Amino acid sequence: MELLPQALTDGILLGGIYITIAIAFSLTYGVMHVIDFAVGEWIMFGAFTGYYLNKWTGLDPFLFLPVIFVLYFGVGYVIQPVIHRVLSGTKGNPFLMGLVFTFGLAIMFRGLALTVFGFYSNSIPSAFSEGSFDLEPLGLAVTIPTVRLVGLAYALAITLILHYLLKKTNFGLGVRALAQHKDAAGLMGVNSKRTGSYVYGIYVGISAMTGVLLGCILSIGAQMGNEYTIFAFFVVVLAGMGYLAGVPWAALLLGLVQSIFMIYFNPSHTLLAVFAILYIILLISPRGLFGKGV
Amino acid sequence: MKNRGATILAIIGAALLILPLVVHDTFVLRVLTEGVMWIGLAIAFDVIAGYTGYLNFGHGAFFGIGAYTIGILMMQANLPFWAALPAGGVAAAIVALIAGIPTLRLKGAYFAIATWALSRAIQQLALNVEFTGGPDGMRLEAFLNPQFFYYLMLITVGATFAILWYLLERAPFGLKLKAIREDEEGAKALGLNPTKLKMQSFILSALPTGILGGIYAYWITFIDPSSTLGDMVSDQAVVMVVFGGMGTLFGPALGAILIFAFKTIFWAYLSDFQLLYLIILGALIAISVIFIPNGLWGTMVKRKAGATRPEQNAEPASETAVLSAVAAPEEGN
Amino acid sequence: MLDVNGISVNYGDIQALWNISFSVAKGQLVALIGANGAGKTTTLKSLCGLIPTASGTIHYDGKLVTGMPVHKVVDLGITLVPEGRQLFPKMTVEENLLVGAYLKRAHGKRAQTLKRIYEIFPRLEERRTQTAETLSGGEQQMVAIGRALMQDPQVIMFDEPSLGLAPIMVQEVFKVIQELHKQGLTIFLVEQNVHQTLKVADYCYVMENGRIVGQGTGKDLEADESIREAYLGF
Amino acid sequence: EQRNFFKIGVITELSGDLVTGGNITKRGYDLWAQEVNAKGGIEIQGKKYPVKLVYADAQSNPAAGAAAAERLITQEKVDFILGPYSSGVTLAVAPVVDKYKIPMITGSAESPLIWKNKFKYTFGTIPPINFTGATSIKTLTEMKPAPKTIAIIGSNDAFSKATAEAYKTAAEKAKLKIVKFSIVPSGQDMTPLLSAVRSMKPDVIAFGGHDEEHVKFVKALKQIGYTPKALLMHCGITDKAFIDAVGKDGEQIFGTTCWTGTAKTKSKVLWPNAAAYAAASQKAFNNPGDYTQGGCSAAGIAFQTALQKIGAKPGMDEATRTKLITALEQIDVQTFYGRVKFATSGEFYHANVGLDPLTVQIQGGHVKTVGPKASVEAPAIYPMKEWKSR
Amino acid sequence: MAEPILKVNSVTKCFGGLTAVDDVSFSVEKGEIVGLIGPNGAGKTTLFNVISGYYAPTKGSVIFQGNDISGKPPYNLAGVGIGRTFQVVKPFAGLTVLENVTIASFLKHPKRADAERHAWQVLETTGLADRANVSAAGLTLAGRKRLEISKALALDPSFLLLDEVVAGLNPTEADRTVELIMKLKAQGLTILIVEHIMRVIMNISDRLVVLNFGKKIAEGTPSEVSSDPHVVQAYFGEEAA
Ligand SMILES: Nc1ncnc2c1ncn2[C@@H]1O[C@H](COP(=O)(O)OP(=O)(O)OP(=O)(O)O)[C@@H](O)[C@H]1O
Ligand SMILES: Nc1ncnc2c1ncn2[C@@H]1O[C@H](COP(=O)(O)OP(=O)(O)OP(=O)(O)O)[C@@H](O)[C@H]1O
Ligand SMILES: [Mg+2]
Ligand SMILES: [Mg+2]
Repeated sequence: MELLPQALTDGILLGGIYITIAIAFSLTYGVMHVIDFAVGEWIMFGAFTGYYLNKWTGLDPFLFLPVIFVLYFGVGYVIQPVIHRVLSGTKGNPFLMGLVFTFGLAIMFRGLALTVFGFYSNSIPSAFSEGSFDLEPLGLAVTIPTVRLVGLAYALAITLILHYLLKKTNFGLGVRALAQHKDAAGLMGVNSKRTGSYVYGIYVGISAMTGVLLGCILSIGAQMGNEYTIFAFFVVVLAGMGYLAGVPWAALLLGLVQSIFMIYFNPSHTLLAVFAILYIILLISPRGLFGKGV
Repeated sequence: MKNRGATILAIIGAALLILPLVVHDTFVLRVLTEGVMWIGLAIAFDVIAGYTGYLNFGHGAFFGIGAYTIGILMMQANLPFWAALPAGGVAAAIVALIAGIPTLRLKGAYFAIATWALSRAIQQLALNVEFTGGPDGMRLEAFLNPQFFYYLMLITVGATFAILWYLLERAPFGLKLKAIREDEEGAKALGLNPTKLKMQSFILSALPTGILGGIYAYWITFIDPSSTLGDMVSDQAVVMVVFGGMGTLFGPALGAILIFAFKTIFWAYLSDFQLLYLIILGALIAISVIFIPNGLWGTMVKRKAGATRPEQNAEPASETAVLSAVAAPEEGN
Repeated sequence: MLDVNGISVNYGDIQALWNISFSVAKGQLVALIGANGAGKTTTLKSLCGLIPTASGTIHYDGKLVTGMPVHKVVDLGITLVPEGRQLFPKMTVEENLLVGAYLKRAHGKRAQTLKRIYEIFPRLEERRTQTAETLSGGEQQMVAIGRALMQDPQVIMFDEPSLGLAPIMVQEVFKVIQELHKQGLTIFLVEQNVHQTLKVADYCYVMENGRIVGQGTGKDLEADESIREAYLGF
Repeated sequence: EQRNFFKIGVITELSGDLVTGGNITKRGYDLWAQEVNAKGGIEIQGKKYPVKLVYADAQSNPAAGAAAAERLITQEKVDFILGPYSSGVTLAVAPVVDKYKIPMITGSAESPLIWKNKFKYTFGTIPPINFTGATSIKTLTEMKPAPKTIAIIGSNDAFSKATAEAYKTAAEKAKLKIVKFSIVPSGQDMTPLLSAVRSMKPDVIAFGGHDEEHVKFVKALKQIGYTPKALLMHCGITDKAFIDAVGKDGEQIFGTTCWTGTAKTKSKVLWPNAAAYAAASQKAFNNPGDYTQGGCSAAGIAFQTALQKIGAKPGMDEATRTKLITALEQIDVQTFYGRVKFATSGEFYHANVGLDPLTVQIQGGHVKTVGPKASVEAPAIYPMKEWKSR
Repeated sequence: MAEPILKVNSVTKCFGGLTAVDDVSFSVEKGEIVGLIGPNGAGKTTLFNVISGYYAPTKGSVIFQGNDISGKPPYNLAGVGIGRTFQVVKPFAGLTVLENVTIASFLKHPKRADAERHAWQVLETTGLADRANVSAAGLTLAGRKRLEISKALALDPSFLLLDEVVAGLNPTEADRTVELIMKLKAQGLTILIVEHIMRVIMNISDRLVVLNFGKKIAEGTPSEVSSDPHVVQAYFGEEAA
């Protein structure tokens, strides 16, 4: 039992990581209704960008987050029209088209990464990776790795910013309108092209920054994307597709399930539990934890 | 249109049947065997995805379940292959039945991800229980007769294709499924029971997939969770189906053939460019989606020229073709 | 104010409009009537840039708007109350209305415009927090109109605003339209309720198979025999 | 088919999940071929026959592996095969090579299962993990003060699980108290588990996993701030890439291997000793090579030796290939990699049992052998230095 | 007279707090056309959804041909002879008009060929035959409304629920639809129709039921109802009728 505080802490911190993976993804889904299979690859590209920037300059990767955001915002901004074209096609099944399109992108990106970055796993060093907070003094057997705490803070910050953007700004209003009815949004004066590109840019930018974070906390590699894509999907669906406010809770839930299981049950059943629970929750509440998904 | 497709198919079928008599290259046979397997997997996938509109990311699970059922029955219960094979299909069907009832209530992405989660859970299960051999996987006694597996695969897939073609293109069933796909609520008013129809199509999709998994296991002689219960089958099926043309049978078959051929040729004769291969495949998929959203088949034969009215004949096909390509201006929301 | 010069529109390779020309003068209430499938909605959509024109020009206030994306067009002060409402289904009634004030021009006065709209449609105030998709057909129509008014446009185009409204509401809507007209708004009205339309319209165009086949003041047209049997149904 | 060169099939994972391992094996095979050809080829009865490698990607997928074998054998008509990285693919390939009676040596696959199946035509130069595991545990128990408790964690894939189990068996023999033995799903964040481990304060933590998991494991352990007296992993850590990835945090980590670039080996075939090989590898790949790569080069040497022994020329017929098998079963050769001798019976059937496993430790960014006594290069550093004070 | 084909017994339907239909009772005799009118949001469509099985009534029951059908799923009700249209039309957009109607025909004609033949006949009556091979998406509003009727008819129902099938049609079109409806009546169909267009509803209905805020506020012949002050005040408004 004296492990419980640590178990919870670990779970929450892990949840923080899942938030960073899923939050922006949820936004794009909400607006563009695309299940982006390349989310993991954006993370991977971001991670390697951070890795090399750090290698070349020797500066702490966290200093580069803004640069990376801007860089990948640009990339997303440029790519979005293509995806938009796929999704707004009147032929076939746009939802599937988008899905398969990004699936193609993902394969391509993975191939590129293997070619350019090679097949070795690696790690991004950062000042934050060093220390950790020990709550021993407070009588709690809890250690909080600085870098993960930073990760959690980052996650919450992003969440709040996006939430504010969406709920409190005119831009956000336009985004939500666009999400629900493109033509009507246009009639209200929303520039669907540009707004869409902004959203996708923001998403790619955030995902790329997340990559750096993951590189500091865990590891990086050309094939790292896949696993994160899956978790991004799971968190977003659990939260309710496109329901931003649900993401943190869903992420924390997954994180906690994972840590509790690793500590108190047979660790090798952890993923079994995670997937089973996700599945069951969906059966019980078909539109995600809060039934608020689109 | 269909008839032409049918004749083409008949010719191809005949050719495939006599092929082993002329071709003795066992590698060629192996490749064809796998190609045929993929046709089967793709069309089975399209039953639920293309016709019914439910994207099943757990399709691979049916395959793996079939494979493991055969493996376990043969190696642990010492059943002969012929006795074990049907069980593979049945097992998959049963899982489809049990999982389908709750899962098919989910819509769109929720269904896709839920089925994915389920298949992942099954994979984890296989990794964690004894009788599957866990991560070490499972060996089946080797029976490496290329002709045997070629014909077995060919007959299974041929039969599957024929049955599905009748049910989906000739019998009312297919049209009913499409109604569900287009508007479940609206379909109810016309006396269709969505739950029942969806279950039927789900099972119809699982059964052959399980059998193919079983054949695969005996053919490859080794199965493990990552290769049979992983995402490979589902991923490939989606790509093949969309590339070939959803909601048809010829489309996915065509998609399966082309994609598999591309992969194999690249793999076999350009293997020094493996990574390039990933890049090209990825680009190919992405581009195809942009330029042939209806898939190859869908683009080749826009829409069946249209039934003609008993007495007066219907209007020119050209217009119908175009109109068919136009989406509904949204109503209300 | 609005000058349409020989525009044609195609869907795929079917032509829906065959070089249509007409004009709407400032402050006028101009109506467009015609059989189903005549091309009225198509006309409106092309006017506000929702669908591209194959040929011809559209001028608004002397500015060429042909080929402009819809969001630019509405920014000039034209707006459309679309056929079939096209609300934002998951948003509440109030949110739907607020989106109407997305444009800078409208953003400032959103508070009082909202108040005014609730005065016109008290029903909407009752339903403020209900999501649009669960509204009744008529309620949805009210939201659609309200949303357009939130933009405070100079030209407002209606596509069958009375569709599915109870008689009392129909009168209400026509009152509103006339009211807006009095306040100096330019109005372009597509209606199937031809009787009322002809009564209120200053000028009226008649459309048939994608062509303008007749025009005149409400009175003239009501008098016109062919029109009567074609559109008034007796 | 008449050829004046040996045509050798290489089946390995050049794409898919195991792309890393696959490419490492490829390097090993490549380097061997390079060296052989540099010397003009394999000398058979006074005539030199160069070697030509034909690759087939197993895509980390058994089915692709089997297809690869079938293609290389029936279409490329290869003389023999250098085998896959992973046990899974090997298990699918083995029946095929048996069917066609084409000899195969895998330079990497080391799961016990392969050898239990007793495939007549399949050999392996890397001793099975359950054969090597014991040594490093033994080395650790000889440390002062001797460790009493151990926590063993393994990733849930064939190789890693086997590793963990090997350590378990060894630990039980060595009377270490096993405070925790856990298998975890591959690729996951192990922090929570390690938190639990920390609370048990084990002297030794042993982990079986793959490269990327090694990195995560070390970082997680550091993040929760627990430094065991000894951290034992497996061969993966001997790869320079791992050392680069974790930097100073890699210091003093123990590993189990059969070979290092500084191993004291003597050989008359190709490279005179380990150092020479490491140098060659460094030159070719800018990486001294780890024991998987070495094992693969050794696989080539094994073939080479057997071929010379029976004087087989390219385009061997079935009879010759059968002879080759016998020859392989009989060879006992000293290579840069150490002694290569395949067991001909028992649970290690056709696996190389000629090697003595080594316990290594990362010291100053280099892999140093710290056990067993005979081959020690440097004294083991024990207990390992606190993460914080590095 | 004979026992009514449809009896609505004090049906109530609530959505959370809101009572959309409030204790409504009325009955429909075989072969007659009953108009259901009322202000927007009065609960007409909701009541339709209850009768056709899309909603289970919160209170009360629906009796069709003597058996209680409340809460029965729609697809069973189609089987017993209830056909309906949707105010917000629901075409199978990806399919052709013919296919749309054929699907409905399967109910009575399990063989595909028969079903198609039957579908053709229906399209002839509803006047969509020349659009048969057009994708339903390409129809105008009017076309889609007509398709709604065609699908309902293809079920060979004995009882038809029409929700604003005339709305959006210009008077001439409207009159054609009215003719169609009268023709159906002549064939012995019983019809419950929601419509806001007085010209139509007043002409075709034998009786009218008026809802307001979910409550039934009047019932009777068109002339009776249109002279009822409550109805005028709540629905017609001054200058109408
Ligand atoms: N998305 C579309 N694809 C193909 N054809 C279309 C499309 N929308 C409209 N049409 C065709 O264009 C013509 C004009 O349609 P439109 O909707 O403008 O008519 P309308 O006058 O608005 O009819 P209604 O009074 O029923 O609304 C019709 O023949 C219709 O079939
Ligand atoms: N699913 C729902 N959830 C909440 N409220 C609903 C729902 N469906 C309908 N309502 C409310 O119930 C009332 C009745 O709706 P209904 O659609 O039956 O009205 P109606 O009589 O058909 O109006 P109209 O003539 O405009 O179609 C409306 O106020 C509507 O807002
Ligand atoms: Mg219109
Ligand atoms: Mg209604």
